[in-house]
Amino acid sequence: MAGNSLKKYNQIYVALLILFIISVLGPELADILGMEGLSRMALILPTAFGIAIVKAYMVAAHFMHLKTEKIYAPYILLASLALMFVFFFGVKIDIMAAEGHNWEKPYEEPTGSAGHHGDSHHDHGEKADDHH
Amino acid sequence: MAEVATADVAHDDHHHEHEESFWSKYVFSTDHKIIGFQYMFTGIAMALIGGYFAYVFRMQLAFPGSSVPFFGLVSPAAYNSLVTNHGTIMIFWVAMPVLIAAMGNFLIPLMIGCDDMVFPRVNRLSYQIFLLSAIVLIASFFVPGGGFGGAWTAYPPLSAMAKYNATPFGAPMWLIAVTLEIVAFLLGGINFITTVMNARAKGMRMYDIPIVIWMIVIASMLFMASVGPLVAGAVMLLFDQTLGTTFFDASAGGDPVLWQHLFWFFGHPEVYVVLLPAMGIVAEVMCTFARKKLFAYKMILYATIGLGILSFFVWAHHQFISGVDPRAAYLFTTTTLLISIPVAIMLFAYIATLYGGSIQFTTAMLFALSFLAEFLIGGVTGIWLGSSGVDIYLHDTYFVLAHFHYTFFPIAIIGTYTAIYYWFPKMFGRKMNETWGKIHFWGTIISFNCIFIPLFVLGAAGQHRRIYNYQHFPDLAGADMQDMRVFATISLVVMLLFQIPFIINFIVSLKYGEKADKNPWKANTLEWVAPSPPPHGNFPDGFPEVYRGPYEFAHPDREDDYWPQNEPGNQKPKT
Amino acid sequence: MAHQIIATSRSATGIPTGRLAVWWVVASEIFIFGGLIAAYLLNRFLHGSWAQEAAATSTLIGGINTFWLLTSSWFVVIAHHYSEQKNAKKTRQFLWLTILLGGFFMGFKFVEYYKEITHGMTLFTNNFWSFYYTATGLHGFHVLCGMVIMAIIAEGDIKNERNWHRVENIGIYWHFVDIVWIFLFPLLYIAK
Amino acid sequence: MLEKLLPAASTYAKEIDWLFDFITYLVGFWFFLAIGVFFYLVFRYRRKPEEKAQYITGETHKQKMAIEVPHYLILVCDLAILIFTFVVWHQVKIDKPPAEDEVRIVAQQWAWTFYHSGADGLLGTDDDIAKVNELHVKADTVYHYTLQSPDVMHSFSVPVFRLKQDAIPGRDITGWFEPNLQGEWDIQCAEMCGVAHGIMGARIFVKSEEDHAAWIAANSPPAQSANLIAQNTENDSQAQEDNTNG
Repeated sequence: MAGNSLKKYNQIYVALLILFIISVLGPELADILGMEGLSRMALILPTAFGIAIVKAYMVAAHFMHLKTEKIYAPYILLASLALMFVFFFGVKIDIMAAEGHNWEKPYEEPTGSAGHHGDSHHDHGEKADDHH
Repeated sequence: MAEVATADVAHDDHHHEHEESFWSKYVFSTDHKIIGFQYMFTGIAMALIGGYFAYVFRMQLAFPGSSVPFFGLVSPAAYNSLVTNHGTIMIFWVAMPVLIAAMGNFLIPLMIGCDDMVFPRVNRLSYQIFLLSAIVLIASFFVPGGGFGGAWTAYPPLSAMAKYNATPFGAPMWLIAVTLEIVAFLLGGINFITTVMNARAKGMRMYDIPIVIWMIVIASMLFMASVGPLVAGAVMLLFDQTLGTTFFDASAGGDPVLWQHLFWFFGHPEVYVVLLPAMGIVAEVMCTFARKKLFAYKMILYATIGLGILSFFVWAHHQFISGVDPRAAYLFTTTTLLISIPVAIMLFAYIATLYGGSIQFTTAMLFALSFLAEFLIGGVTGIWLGSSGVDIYLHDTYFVLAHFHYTFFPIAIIGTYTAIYYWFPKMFGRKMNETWGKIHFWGTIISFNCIFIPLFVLGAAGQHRRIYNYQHFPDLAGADMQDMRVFATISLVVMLLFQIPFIINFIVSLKYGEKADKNPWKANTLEWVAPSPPPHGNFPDGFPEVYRGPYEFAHPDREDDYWPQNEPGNQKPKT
Repeated sequence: MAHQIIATSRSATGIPTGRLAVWWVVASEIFIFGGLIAAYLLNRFLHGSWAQEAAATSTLIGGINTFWLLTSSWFVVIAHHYSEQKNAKKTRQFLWLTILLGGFFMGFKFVEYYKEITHGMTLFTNNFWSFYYTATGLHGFHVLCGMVIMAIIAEGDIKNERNWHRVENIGIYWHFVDIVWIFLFPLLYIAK
Repeated sequence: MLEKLLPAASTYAKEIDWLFDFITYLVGFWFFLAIGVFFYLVFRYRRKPEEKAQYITGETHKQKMAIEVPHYLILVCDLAILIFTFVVWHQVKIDKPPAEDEVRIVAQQWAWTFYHSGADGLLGTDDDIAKVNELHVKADTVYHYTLQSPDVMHSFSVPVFRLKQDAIPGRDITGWFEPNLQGEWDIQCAEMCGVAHGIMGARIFVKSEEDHAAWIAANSPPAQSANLIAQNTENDSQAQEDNTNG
């Protein structure tokens, strides 16, 4: 494993920390600005999940040395991930839907703020997207 | 599971000459052969239990309400528990341990010319967890409320709540047993894959690996890839059962159908997990006794890989009418019918292997040939069920039951017998008696067909599964239908009786069988280079090197009709 | 084990056997966590009200825990760096620092659980919280296992200056656990 | 083929039977071909002392064709099966002809409750007739059913109709059937649903229009009068729903 110097590790670590801070600030900013709907999504998705993917890639590529590992290892891992997507999209039509062709789920979403834990100040008023 | 990360090269200062005690030699051994035998004998013991269950509930179906000899009266709860655990045992505690774990453990290091698995202690741990799982399962029959009776698919909410299934202890214990078994096979599977990837003999290239090893490895990969979501699901279901969470409770926003998806995402690849090792075993035996090179090795290999990949896209065909969205059936019918292509390629290549051969009808060969014939029936009946339109009618009938017994019986039972008759000389250094073997063969095969052909007819007549007494249904209580049930049951009893010659033959041959030399069948693969039985370390004369593919029978350049893989030759045949 | 096994020393793929096995372990863990996360996501998208529940998780503690894990990943890769130089003292030192940070992670986790449970958000409150406790609990279990194995490697192997490759193997596992957390953190804490 | 074993009593039963036969002929052809070749090869190439086995790799193009050609043919057969399967599936499970009558089916451990629409042909009105383990339908009428389960999974299976649909707690599943043969047959539960799954059967009665009307007249709730039927309200249907769901 030539070329894996401490300096490189330190650089990656600092980059990870910066990304981490952005990923926390993004959604918080959305709360502070009181963003709703699409613009909220536009801020949260890239900051929370986009950065998570970048961070995961950096850890995998540099700390786990996947960049210099034999080709088998990344293939194994990518194939695993791909299969999980197969599962997710195969199941989506049933589990992620409140109704489908010739069926519906009569389950009623509990509405209003979840009062049982009394964190009403956290309730930023995003309504449950009602499927009924 | 993280154990694998650390368990590594064995460091030991014991002396080789030191006489080992019974316990360290046979119980706590890390030798792959001993662990293979442990799996095999545990699997056979569990098969006897599963067979006994089949006997009890078939007797109840044939003679409803009367006391079954060696059991007594069969209550509805007992019936449900028997069928559930018959299925569970036969798949998780018979087919998997015998075909993958026992044969994988025994064959992999021998066939790739190595002295052991790469992680012997993980291997031992895997068997110990497996044994624990078997004990938990058996214990679950004796707890208050009895064993779990919610079918081997364990659909919630029935399996999730004691108020529905009435087995407050049986259901969680069943689930824990299955989960432990899965963990055991994950450990074993990682060991198998790593061993074959890394520890092959010098000169053994990709296409020099015997097809059975390929298939065990692909099966291990399929298992690992499919079972993960089920492990997550099992944790969720266990929490539902024991703690009272509501992951699968629709009244609290959960979804019971999620379990079906998690289960069948595992459940369908699982069929191929057990099928592939059996196919591999049959290939080895057929090539040896037909004295033929395996027809289109590469094509079979790629078809197998294609089959493995495709098997992840078909799972919802078990759920066509289970309340999933009907539009999904279009996709899953298509993939299901497509999967007939790789299976057909494999079967055709196997049949083509016979062409131009010189077939010796040993018991092992008879079992291998009957595997093809019986599995063909199992395979083609799958077309009716894969077609969603016909599945509306046939789903959960005896047609389904007969179909998957025509696949699982060849896989689990015929595959196992093929392997045992073929590798018995290597395992124990003696041959089994051929005459008794043939009696066993014909008795088993004929009575097996007599059990399940009537069940196809009953299923097509609309008889559903898991019903303990058909006399409650006027349309199914007719005398001619009952006659078929009685016929199937009698055939089952006959088949079970025909297993007695096998057991006696096995035990007697262990002690008094004809002595076998290194290579009694004149086969090519590396396990026949080792002495019979192989000592600890397998190859006392040094590890073999590989010069050619595993199936060079009747090569024109050679006087002998076989050409062992390790024999240096003047030319290196193309692979 | 009267026999010295040579199987482990072979390497037809070029990847050392131990590391190859760890890759397969990681793959099998991807399936387990992947199944759980897929199940969570499917429910999360269906139930719009879960966004409010997610808002009740403590981003602060989750963030601090992310920091511990990121830093511990950094430490374990430094430990690997020193293990390649066969520097037992430094390797052990960084392994123990990693374990310490894992301990911080677990400690903060318990404080978090305690706060949530006393506020009435238990495993049974609703399915969001069931998923929350199951996912973080399963992850915490992996952290704990990693810590124990790392301690065994530090004291059993590195102290006796043998099996240096195990540092890299446990490191890969530890990074994977870190990556799982990298995804759990936005899923459970910051997306709301 | 199936009709020899049990009658086909709904409109789509014939379609499913036809598909069953179609697959039987196609698959049967391949099966007997394969098994015939198999037994011929086993017999022809049995061991003879004077004959050495041939060396065939199966890797040359010509030899591979021996496998590839049949599998392309199988692919064609698969496509044919697929097309007819889609047609049948679309008819039975996707497409719903307009309803002429309705029935609500509630499956629970371990009985079926059938809510017949009564004289007005509408569900959720006062003249609904609830029957346990008896489903009475009129021949040559398109029925829409709604399938519900309050506890565990069940499966509503009417073999003579070739109809099967699982009932899932937390899902209202709808479908249709049109009986076209008069008689009395079994309904079975086809999904393991607990201890008494084995006795969870019911009977279906398919009757002529006059007989069915007579049955409705005999079974309608007594306090029923014609004008009440006309002004059925949303409240009533709501109340009824709550009663059964709760």
